[in-house]
Amino acid sequence: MDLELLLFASLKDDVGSPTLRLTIPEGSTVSTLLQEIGRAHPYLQEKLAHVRVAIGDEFADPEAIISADQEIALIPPVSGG
Amino acid sequence: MDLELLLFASLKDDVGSPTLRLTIPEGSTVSTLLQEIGRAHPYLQEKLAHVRVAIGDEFADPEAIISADQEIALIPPVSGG
Amino acid sequence: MPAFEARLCREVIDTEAARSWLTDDACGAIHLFCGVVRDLNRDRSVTRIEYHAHESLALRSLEKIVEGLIQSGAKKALAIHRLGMLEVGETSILLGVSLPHRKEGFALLERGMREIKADVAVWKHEHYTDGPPEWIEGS
Amino acid sequence: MPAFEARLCREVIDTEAARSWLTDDACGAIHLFCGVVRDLNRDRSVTRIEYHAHESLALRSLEKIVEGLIQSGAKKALAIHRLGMLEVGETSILLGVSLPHRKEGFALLERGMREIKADVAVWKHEHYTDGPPEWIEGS
Repeated sequence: MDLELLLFASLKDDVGSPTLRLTIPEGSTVSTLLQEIGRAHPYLQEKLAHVRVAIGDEFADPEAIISADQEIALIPPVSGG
Repeated sequence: MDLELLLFASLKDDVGSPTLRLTIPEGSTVSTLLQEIGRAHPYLQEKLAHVRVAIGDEFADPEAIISADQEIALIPPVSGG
Repeated sequence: MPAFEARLCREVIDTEAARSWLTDDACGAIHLFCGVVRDLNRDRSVTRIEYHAHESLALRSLEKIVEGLIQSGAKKALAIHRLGMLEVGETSILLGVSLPHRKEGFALLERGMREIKADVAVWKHEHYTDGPPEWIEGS
Repeated sequence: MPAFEARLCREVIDTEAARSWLTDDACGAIHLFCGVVRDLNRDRSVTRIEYHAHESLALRSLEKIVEGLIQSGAKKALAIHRLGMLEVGETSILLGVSLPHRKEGFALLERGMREIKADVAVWKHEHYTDGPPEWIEGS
């Protein structure tokens, strides 16, 4: 399935775009998604170790199953407050 | 020496006046002052156990010497804040 | 430049003005506590509270307390105690500190309030829906 | 009636308005914390900070945090995070709780701020007197 991931903070600058397109197998989990991003974009690998994935307005567990109709975002360590 | 003590809160109501006149020996300490008040006004005795004495804008130690030209106040347990 | 201020006042305490006084370019944390008149005390229904003070003594104690907060690491410290008749919901005491980082601020405010409750010569004269007003002594 | 509210905003945060929202006749204690832009971070001179968010995610996290404070004893809880460009001295986050008594409030605010720093999807883009702006990640 084709995904368009939302990017934030330095990830957005690194990729040079607010979104990242990626194709992953149907039924992939969140942790598979992160592996696939690292494989497709090796220069992101180091940062991905500290990235959480959000599906809609909730953080997702590593085992959560991804589906293409959801809003999926890569969340670097936050610095608000 | 003759003193006019400032009274606050329930002490003022008990005495029925914002001040209390009292004569004590020259060179008396704060703790002597409290004893003398209790002797002169036995109905205040119980409350005096919880009363602090202020001289000017500072709380006074029990051994502090009283002099007649100071502003002396009886301070019941406070309840501000 | 560490700075502290203690005030007694008879007007409504403005929280925004206090926050503004506490602003410091080097501080990332401003902590404020407001003590507020509430409608119930010791199971009695409270309509309003009149605050009385030994003013010079109360002000001096309040000054020492905020100065102590500065000595313990606050960059700025402000205490304002209101006197006179207050309605339910109004601020009777505002204590605030600002610091570079927030971590120590919570404990500083807590300590400052404990000291205010113990040592500042102010007394509540509580008014009730039933019966005459009473002096509160000790807390 | 326990009540909580979380907001993201792009205007100046008014401390007095927040205190007013938190007022409750049964509460004698209102605790407020303001996180403020300061002029120095990691030894660099900061001129201003732009706050960016994943807005729906950040708002949901903020809501859960203030709801958690209510479940732990606050009568009211309010969190407002500002977004966009902020000058030194401006409030980026306001967290407030009101309770009948002050005792538990200090720890509740401290916990709420820790949770906000850990989980709310907001990032600082810091601007400096020297060199280009940088993203801050983690705190």
